[in-house]
Amino acid sequence: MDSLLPSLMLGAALFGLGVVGFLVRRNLIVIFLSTEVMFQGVIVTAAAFARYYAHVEGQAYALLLLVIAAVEAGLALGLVMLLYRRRDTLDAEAWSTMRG
Amino acid sequence: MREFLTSQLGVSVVLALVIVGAMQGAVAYCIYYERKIAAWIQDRYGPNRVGPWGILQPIADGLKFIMKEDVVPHHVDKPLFILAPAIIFVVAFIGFAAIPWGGQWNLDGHIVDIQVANPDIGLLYILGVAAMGVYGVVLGGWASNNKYSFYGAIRATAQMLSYEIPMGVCILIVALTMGAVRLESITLSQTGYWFGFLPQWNVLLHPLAFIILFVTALAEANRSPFDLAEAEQELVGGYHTEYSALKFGMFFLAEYAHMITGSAFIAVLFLGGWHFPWIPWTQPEATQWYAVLAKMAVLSAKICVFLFVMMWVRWTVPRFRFDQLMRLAWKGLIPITLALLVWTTVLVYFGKPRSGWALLGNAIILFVSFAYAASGGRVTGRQRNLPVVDASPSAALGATA
Amino acid sequence: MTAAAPYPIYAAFALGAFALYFLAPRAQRRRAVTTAGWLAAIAAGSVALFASQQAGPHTGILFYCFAVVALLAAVRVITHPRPVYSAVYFVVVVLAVAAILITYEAEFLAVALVIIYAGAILVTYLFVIMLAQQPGAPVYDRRAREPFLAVIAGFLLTGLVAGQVTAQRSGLPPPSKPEARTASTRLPPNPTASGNTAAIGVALMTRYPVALEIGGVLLLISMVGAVALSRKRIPIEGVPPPAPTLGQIGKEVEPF
Amino acid sequence: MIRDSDILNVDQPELTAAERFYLPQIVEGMKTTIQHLGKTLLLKKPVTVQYPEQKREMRLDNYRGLHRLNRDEDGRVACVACFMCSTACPAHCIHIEAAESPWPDREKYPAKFDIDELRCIYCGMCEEACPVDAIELTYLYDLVGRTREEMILSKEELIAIYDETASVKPRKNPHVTGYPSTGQHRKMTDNPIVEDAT
Repeated sequence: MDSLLPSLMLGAALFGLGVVGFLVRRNLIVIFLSTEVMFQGVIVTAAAFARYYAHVEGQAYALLLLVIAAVEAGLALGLVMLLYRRRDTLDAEAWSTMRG
Repeated sequence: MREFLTSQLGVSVVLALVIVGAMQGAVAYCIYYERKIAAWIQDRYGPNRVGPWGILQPIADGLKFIMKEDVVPHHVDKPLFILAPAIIFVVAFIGFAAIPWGGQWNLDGHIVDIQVANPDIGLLYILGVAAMGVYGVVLGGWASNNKYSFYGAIRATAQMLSYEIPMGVCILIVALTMGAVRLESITLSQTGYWFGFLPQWNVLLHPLAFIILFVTALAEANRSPFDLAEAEQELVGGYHTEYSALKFGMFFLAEYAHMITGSAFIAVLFLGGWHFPWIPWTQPEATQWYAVLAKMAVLSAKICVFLFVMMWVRWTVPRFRFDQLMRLAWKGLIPITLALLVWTTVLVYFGKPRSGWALLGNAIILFVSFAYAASGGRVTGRQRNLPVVDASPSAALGATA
Repeated sequence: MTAAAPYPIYAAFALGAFALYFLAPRAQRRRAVTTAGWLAAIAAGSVALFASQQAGPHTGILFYCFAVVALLAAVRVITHPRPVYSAVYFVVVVLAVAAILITYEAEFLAVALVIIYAGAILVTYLFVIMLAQQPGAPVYDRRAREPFLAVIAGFLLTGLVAGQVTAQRSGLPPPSKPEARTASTRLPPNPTASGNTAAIGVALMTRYPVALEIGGVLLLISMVGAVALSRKRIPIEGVPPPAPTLGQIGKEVEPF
Repeated sequence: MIRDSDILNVDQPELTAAERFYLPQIVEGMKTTIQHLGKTLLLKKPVTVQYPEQKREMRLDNYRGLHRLNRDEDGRVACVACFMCSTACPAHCIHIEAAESPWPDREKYPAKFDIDELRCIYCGMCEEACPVDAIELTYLYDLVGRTREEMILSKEELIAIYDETASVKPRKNPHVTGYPSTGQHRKMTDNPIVEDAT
């Protein structure tokens, strides 16, 4: 009957891994990869709820999430290429001049 | 045991084993087929030394691949270097799982599909598998740690991303026309007749989409004239430069496996799959074992025809330049397919996706694109975009004076 | 299970955080540290498995297999010192998540995930990684930034939220009956219907057309933005290009 | 120095409508290739020479193949061991050891005369350098060997080649232009190289 908990745990764990990766890594590309890991966690959660409530709306949400992921990837990679061309490095620390 | 064998699962397992085995042989013979066709087109004999008419040549080739020294250069990224041919090989073969080979079979009263799996989303499954295909090329090229391989990988990435779009749109057109994404359903709905004799194959409704899907299938399989990723003259073989022996063989075989998958896919989408008109055995009602065999033979024959055309194209058309390749995809195929998609959507709205209107739309779009191209749309505009520099010596000397 | 505080889940997430702290890339990799990290990760997984077993009948062995694959691959995504491997492991995450979606009867979503993520997004990532590649492993890939604080901030907080949500399961509406589920998510099988795909399509087009349109507009905006960001200076027709620097011949270049 | 007059500016020809659209030209090309395919399959006239069974007709007026060491009228080796050929040889593949001639009409004769056919580039310089026309390049091309040593031909082997090909005077035929020329062809027949002949 209750099969939601493992899926929620998986989703939370994937999301948490993504958060940690986002904070820990210094490579711009890997930072954005970490956000994609967070997206995976959310997608798993949405699909799990869709199944739990026997409703396709959760899956529809997940599809829209995919659209957002694609938008984010397109823009983020464009930005990363731009930043890479400016400083010739992918280090996020190279862009910390605004820090007090 | 007998119950298992007559169930859908049993048939699927047996079919999967048979197909994987048969495809390896078929792929090996594709190489023989290609060499023969190349030879005939160039007024030669082709392989004729191993066995009668060279029929055992693939076995000799395979033995050679196995016996050669398998070199892993020291500068490569070893895990990915070994992973890449495996990926490309596996991806090339799992596409066969969703192809409907022979309709339904009445097996001791059980009706089973002659298909390894019949998912709701067969069409998308094949699209997804094709999307995975690029990884083998990209990782192979990158892991080789060689600049030419690397260029090959970069080119392959850009090319595959670009040609996936018109391919996806062509598939969407079929899905819209048929109102289905299950491959077996698509085949079944092509088994009717127009005017009592003309088979309701999609190619008669959307010939333009058919041609474009064929072109993108060539590009996805990295076939000439789209084999930019392995352009020998520029890139010393491209992404598989550093590979040898069986690893190279896997790349080689995967290309042909891709061709077979693509051909089967196009045959199912546009040529009615296992359906052949006017022959009772290849109609959906026929479920005897010999009907199944006949259907498989029909599909295989269609695949062979496609393979022949692919090889014929390879030995005719020279390779594109990279900017021409990109121009063709983004400024040629994508607008045309999008226009077709819009037209199909309108027809679906009016409830007539499978009428002569579809053909009319194809004709109009073909004519418009031809008129656009003829009216001076740039084909090789790259040189003209560059600033004109008078590079003659007197001009140069005059500038210094 | 009562609404008591879900200590096993807290424990699992804390262990996971511990594991991640050890596994984060650091200046000198010690085998012992890595081993301790993996051991802690395995312990975290076991505790989590145990906790979810307590919650009720499991969803099936396939779910657990693919969940383990997804988690391990995700750990490697964020800890591997080389971006290409991160991307490849992320492909594994995507495939595992797609497999899990199939066990949820969301075939269309699964295939869409593979096509969009593995087929398009990740290839673009690989493309950029290759273009912006630096020789060797640069220092910013080999050293984590504040792993301890990051682990606490990210993982433990998520664990707390997850734990609270699961502890208050009584607050969630009950799941619907399996037969209702089948009726609403799947259309009756007939030759032209496409099951789950059609259901999603109907939901998107009838209930969320605005969201769908906004998604399309966003994609267009992102495309324009990406083109604008990555463009190069190209001479425009009609506008004369900058004069060629022929004067340099004779100064820097020998005249013939 | 490049003058302006040396420069030829080439304009790209404008593409025709059919060329811009690719498809008609591709169809045109495919028509050509399928005609070749049909011709090859139906008329059975491939251009390939099935080599070991069939052999090509060789031109004798310019082909340079294996060397031979000529005999003079008396059947003696014509070489006088003057070392001209080995000096002229750009590949250094001729090794001669001279000895006192047993015959009164010359001072020296070659005790050993080895040509390394693997090093040889078949340029014909030895032939041009030879003052007595003792060394010549024949029309033979099918030399094979299992070891490198087998490919070093000794004096005896070279003379054997002469015995085999004595009827033909290579490249001393009238000069012909164009190919294939008339009358100067010789049907290649089996010419096994007998290794142990002296």
